[in-house]
Amino acid sequence: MDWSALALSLELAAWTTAILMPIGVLIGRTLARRQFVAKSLVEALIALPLVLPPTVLGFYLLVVFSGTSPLGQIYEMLIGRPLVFSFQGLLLASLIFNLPFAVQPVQRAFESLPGDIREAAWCCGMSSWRTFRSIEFPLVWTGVLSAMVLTFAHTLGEFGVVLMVGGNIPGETQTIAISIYDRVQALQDQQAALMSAILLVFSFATISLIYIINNRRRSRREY
Amino acid sequence: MDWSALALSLELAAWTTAILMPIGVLIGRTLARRQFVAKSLVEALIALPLVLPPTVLGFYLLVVFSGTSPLGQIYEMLIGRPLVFSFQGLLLASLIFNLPFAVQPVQRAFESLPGDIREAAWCCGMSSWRTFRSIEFPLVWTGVLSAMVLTFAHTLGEFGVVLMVGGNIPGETQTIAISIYDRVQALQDQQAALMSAILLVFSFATISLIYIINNRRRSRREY
Amino acid sequence: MNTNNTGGLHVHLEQATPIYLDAQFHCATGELIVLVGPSGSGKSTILRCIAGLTIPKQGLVRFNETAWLDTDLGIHLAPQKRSVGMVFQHYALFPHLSALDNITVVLGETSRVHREERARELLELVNLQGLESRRPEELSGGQQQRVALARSLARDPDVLLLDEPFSAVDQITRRKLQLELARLRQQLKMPIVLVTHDLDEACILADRMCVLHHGRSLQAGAPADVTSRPDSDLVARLVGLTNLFDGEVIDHKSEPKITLLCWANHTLECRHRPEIRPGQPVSWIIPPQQVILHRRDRPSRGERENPVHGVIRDFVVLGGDVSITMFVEDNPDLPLSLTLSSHVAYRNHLGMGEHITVSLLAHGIHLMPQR
Amino acid sequence: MNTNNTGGLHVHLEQATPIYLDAQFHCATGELIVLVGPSGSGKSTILRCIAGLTIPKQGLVRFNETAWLDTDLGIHLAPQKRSVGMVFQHYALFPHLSALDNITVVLGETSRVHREERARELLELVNLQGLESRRPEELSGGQQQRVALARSLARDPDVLLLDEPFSAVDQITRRKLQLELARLRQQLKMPIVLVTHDLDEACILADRMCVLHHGRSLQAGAPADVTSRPDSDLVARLVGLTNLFDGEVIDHKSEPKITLLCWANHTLECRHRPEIRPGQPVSWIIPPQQVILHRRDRPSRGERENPVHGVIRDFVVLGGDVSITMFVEDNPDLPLSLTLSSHVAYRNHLGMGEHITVSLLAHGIHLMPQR
Amino acid sequence: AADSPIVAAASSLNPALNEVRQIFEAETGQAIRLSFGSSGNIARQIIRGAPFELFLSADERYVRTLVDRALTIDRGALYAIGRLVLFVPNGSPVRADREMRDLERAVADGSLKRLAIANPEHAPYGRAARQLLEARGLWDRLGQKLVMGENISQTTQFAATGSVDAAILSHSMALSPAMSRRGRFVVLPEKWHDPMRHRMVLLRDASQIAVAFYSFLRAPAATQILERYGFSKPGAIP
Ligand SMILES: Nc1ncnc2c1ncn2[C@@H]1O[C@H](COP(=O)(O)OP(=O)(O)OP(=O)(O)O)[C@@H](O)[C@H]1O
Ligand SMILES: Nc1ncnc2c1ncn2[C@@H]1O[C@H](COP(=O)(O)OP(=O)(O)OP(=O)(O)O)[C@@H](O)[C@H]1O
Ligand SMILES: [Mg+2]
Ligand SMILES: [Mg+2]
Repeated sequence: MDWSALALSLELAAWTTAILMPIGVLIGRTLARRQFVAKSLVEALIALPLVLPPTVLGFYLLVVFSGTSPLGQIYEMLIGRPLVFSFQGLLLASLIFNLPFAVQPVQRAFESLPGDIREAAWCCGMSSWRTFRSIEFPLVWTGVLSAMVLTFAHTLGEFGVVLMVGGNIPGETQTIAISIYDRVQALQDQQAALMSAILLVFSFATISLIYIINNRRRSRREY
Repeated sequence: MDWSALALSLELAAWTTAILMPIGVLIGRTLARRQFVAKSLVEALIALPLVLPPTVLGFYLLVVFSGTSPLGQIYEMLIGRPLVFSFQGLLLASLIFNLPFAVQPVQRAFESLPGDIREAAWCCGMSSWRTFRSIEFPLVWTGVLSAMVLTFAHTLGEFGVVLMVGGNIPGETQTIAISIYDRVQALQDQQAALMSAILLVFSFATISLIYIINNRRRSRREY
Repeated sequence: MNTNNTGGLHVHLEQATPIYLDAQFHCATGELIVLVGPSGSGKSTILRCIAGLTIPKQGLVRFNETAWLDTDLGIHLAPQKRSVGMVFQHYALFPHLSALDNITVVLGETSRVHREERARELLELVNLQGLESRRPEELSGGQQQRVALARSLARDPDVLLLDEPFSAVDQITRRKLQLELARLRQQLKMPIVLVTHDLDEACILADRMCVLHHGRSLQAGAPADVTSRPDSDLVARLVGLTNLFDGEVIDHKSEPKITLLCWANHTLECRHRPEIRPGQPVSWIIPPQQVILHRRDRPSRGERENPVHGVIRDFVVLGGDVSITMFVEDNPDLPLSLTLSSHVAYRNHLGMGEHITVSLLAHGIHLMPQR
Repeated sequence: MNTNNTGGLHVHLEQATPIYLDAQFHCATGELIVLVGPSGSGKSTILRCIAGLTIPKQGLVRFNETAWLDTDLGIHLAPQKRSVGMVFQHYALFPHLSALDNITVVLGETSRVHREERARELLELVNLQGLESRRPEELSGGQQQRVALARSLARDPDVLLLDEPFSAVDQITRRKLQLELARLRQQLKMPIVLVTHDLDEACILADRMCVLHHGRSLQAGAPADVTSRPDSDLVARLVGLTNLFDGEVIDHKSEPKITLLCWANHTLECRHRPEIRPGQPVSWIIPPQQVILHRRDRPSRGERENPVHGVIRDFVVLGGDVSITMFVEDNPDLPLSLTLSSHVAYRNHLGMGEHITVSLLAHGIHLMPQR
Repeated sequence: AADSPIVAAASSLNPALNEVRQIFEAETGQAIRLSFGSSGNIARQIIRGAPFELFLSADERYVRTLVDRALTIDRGALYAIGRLVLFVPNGSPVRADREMRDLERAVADGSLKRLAIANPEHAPYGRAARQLLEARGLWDRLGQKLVMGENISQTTQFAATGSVDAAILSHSMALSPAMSRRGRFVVLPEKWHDPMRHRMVLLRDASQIAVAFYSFLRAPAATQILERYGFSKPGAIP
């Protein structure tokens, strides 16, 4: 079993989820509240990372991140090391291809919030931030949870983009998904099965734990 | 440009979306309404297809679908041709790995339906089916839409599972994602870019059209 | 749990948790029963039990010959099968449908044209013509409530359950709707259960009134009876009666038939209640209208009866009436209310702090034995 | 759009769409103004404009020296900055928070203990002790409404906006809350705008009353003035006055000062209104309490004034009062209402179909020139 | 070790190269990290700046691309020659023979339903398989009976799961322990396709250890291991 790859995957998934959550809430909330002409187009744009095959998306991201592109050059200038084939590069790619999962459920949750509840908060003198923190966020929480679970699971399983942008470097960019993939490629079925089983059991435990806690909370408070 | 692969992809995505929609609504509704002990576990289980690398998931599906497995044998007996390397096999695989996208947003939408609206429908003598059709479904529609868009887009872009279960047979199981991937692998960058561009433009147009229609409808009716 | 009543709606509910219930009443076909009781006394819960939305631990709900609910026999009909029309306290309109469609959607499988026609009729009934295409959130509170009322009538229900159906509309509209309801009742001959906090409304509309408190039905009867002859001081308070005092029966006389009551150093003559034995502590009430002012300009009839002195401590003009509260013998624990026409008050130069004498008409005094 | 009023809340709103508004009123510090008007007349919309939740096309909302809204100057303060306490018509409680937390969450940044203490105080004020930990959906309608009321007071607002805040509670609780409100008003010295459909409530609580119709403010003034001297027949109807008729002024007399009115073959003596020129068609009203029965048992004062004959067509006992409708000269187009104590009705043997004579007290007749 | 050199290699080398690495590390005490992928992907990643020091390609052409771009130290060296086999899973209606006569028969009489090869568009073993089938006159007759794996490992999995009736695989894959129970194979003659030359090349920033490993791979200790895994020793061709 390749524990370092599992650790790396979890680290990546955790970071991705943690960073995407506020981004998803921000974008989802904006899309739910605002009406603007190009809104449908923005919504469609957000779904696009799903449409390309991951390896192909990875290839284009590789082009965009690499030292020959402006983005890559700026990054290298600021941070002092290349973006591609680094954990940071993986993370950035991961953020991009998980965007649809992070935004959509949150947007829907915000859309189904009754308007008068926010208005009531304002009339009670609650600032926008307090309204968000104490009223809106708890009420859209299940949507955020969906977004988080989808993002987390999808990051664990993704390997096309990761392989391309990260380069399968053990201990640095080799995730558990790639590691299992390597085993399958090498016809090491038993090792692959073992690793898959561990990954599945682990993910199952994590996700069901999240749901159990959430369902507890809701059966206590119904929200 | 490989038009037949694009057509095949669209067919697959359309079928997947069409079949998964009722399934997602059924499962999502049940999970939203019912409280049972193992609910959190079922919810976690549904997210699991995301956790395995697609190729690996595809490998296990290949094992399960192949002529040496009971499922594959039963299918071959009933239908007269093997399940693997056929469109039907692809579709089945596609249904499995898109399940999380089809269920989660719908479940959340059902959860945010106020209970008294259903009760009102019952007290008006509306049957469960009529209540569902005329009241519940229109109200969870945006959730269903999210589910459909995610499923549709993800099916277009997926190639790990599809390649494994489908075997890349032109005209039968070679989707546009595989076709683009092959071009990238063969270092045919221009062709790959062209095909990617067409796929992206096409998907963007389709999805934004869906959203435009939906947003129109909602700005008229707010739902 | 059995009953011999047949016809109409019979309700008997009991449970300890989560909401205490111990309520029983009957509503005959064509009858309108009004449930009154303080906020939180279980009125909405009882309507929900009748509609089948809540299942009590123990209970029987029977309509005509059919048991809708019988926990003993394990019968529990689905809400759809109960043919009730219900106005929810918070309306529960379908938010995605126009006012018109809120109604057409519940009309059976007749043709679209037919359904629309009927829906328009119903909206007209509740004075909403012109607003057919508005969605609930584009309607004012009272307009929403009227859509809910129209919807409850759409399926031609066997039983009508109305949870404060006029609370959000102005008095003119309310009067019109009350008239419509009275008309419908005559026409449709169904049991109607109405929840209201407006006791005037209750008195105008109801054949029977059922008083609830903490989930328990305390008294049921004709509104005039309940409000003039409550069973207990609690019921008296719940139906909003003022002039509620404690006293003690001291004797009964037979010529004329009166009962004598000891109260605050007075001996009052009361309506004859021979069944209350002397020495029994009682609560008693007198309606403000049965408290007669001794006029300065000229004596009026009834001044012999139970004269009481006091000082005016509250003087409120309400329309053409004046509502006066006096402290009997200057005692703030004995506030006594009376109402007068404002012209009478004016001609007698009444005002805050004036000393007055009133008579408590004997036949207006109602005694309630204390437990 | 300018105003010289200083102090208190000044409101002036105008727009044509989507909801027609042409309303203007002022509410001084410590004053309570009540908005009345039929369902859909724009009462909630006006409150929303004051709170800053809706922005009218043209408008001015000023509190003391501060402009909250001035469309001419482009001023539009955010709702959070307006320091209003608002009870929404549909409560708008926070569904995920307990009754207590619905209040603590809006209390500023003081310590948790402090906030809880204050929240408990407020819940006690509205009689909800013991229900602190219930979430809104576990509360009855009236209990929810009271949480909303408590919440609106939590931030010690400068202006209180109450949209039918007592509509879902029983009369006893309502009376208690009305008293609390009256007390708070004295104590806190803020302008209060109250929407209610209960005219009694309006008369008891309000310093001023503003009558709305289709978004337009028709008349504002002391409730007693508005209900006894409405500007027009429309206002009379809107504040629920009966006994509304048409007639024509024929002359004015100077000794005694009275105006003569021609109505249905009668010539009525009315309160002097010299500014109405003879020949002018008018609407007129008389309160039911100013219609005096000619008793059979003995004559009463005022029987000289405007005697009118008719037949009783409606006889409703309400508590200790009787409300009688008679058709003047048997004409069903001229229904005249009067109220009597039930004992008077009883002693005069009144009942359906009886012929009676009444006097219309001259000083009770109010004339309204027609436009 | 986090900063030990990274050697990028074609996926098909996976078990073999790991064994070579272990011996190398045991002999020299120097650590090496292996990163597997498709040769095409690795080439692209090198072009985009991947921190690889040595590239073992399954296909000479990718090495040439890098040489043309001056990303390498030299033109590299051959380290193995690949061989094709015809693999027939248990229970297949086809028998394995060197001349592929039974395969021809099965194609002709329709008893062969599926034949798996690697994708000839980009997988080196796929290209060779196509040349082979063309040489035998089978290519045009197979049509939709051809199932194409992404690379040679996936093609092998098609055969391993019994989803196809026959497969053209690399000798190395067919030799892997997982396959021995699943069917039988014959090594096919080299004359029907271009030689599959596996070339490796040191990249510009290669460290001493990478150079040492490069040399080690050409030493008998390494070539013997590779041969055991089905990779023939390159001849005199440089
Ligand atoms: N889910 C619940 N759990 C516990 N108690 C509840 C729940 N729902 C309602 N209650 C309580 O049950 C009691 C009865 O509620 P119900 O709604 O029937 O009152 P109501 O008579 O309709 O009052 P109102 O006139 O205020 O509408 C209330 O005290 C309420 O707090
Ligand atoms: N979004 C909207 N679009 C168009 N008209 C609206 C909208 N919202 C409300 N209205 C209309 O504006 C009018 C005023 O509504 P408002 O809620 O202010 O009435 P209200 O006086 O509070 O009535 P109620 O006593 O019934 O609550 C109503 O006729 C209503 O139908
Ligand atoms: Mg209720
Ligand atoms: Mg309103």
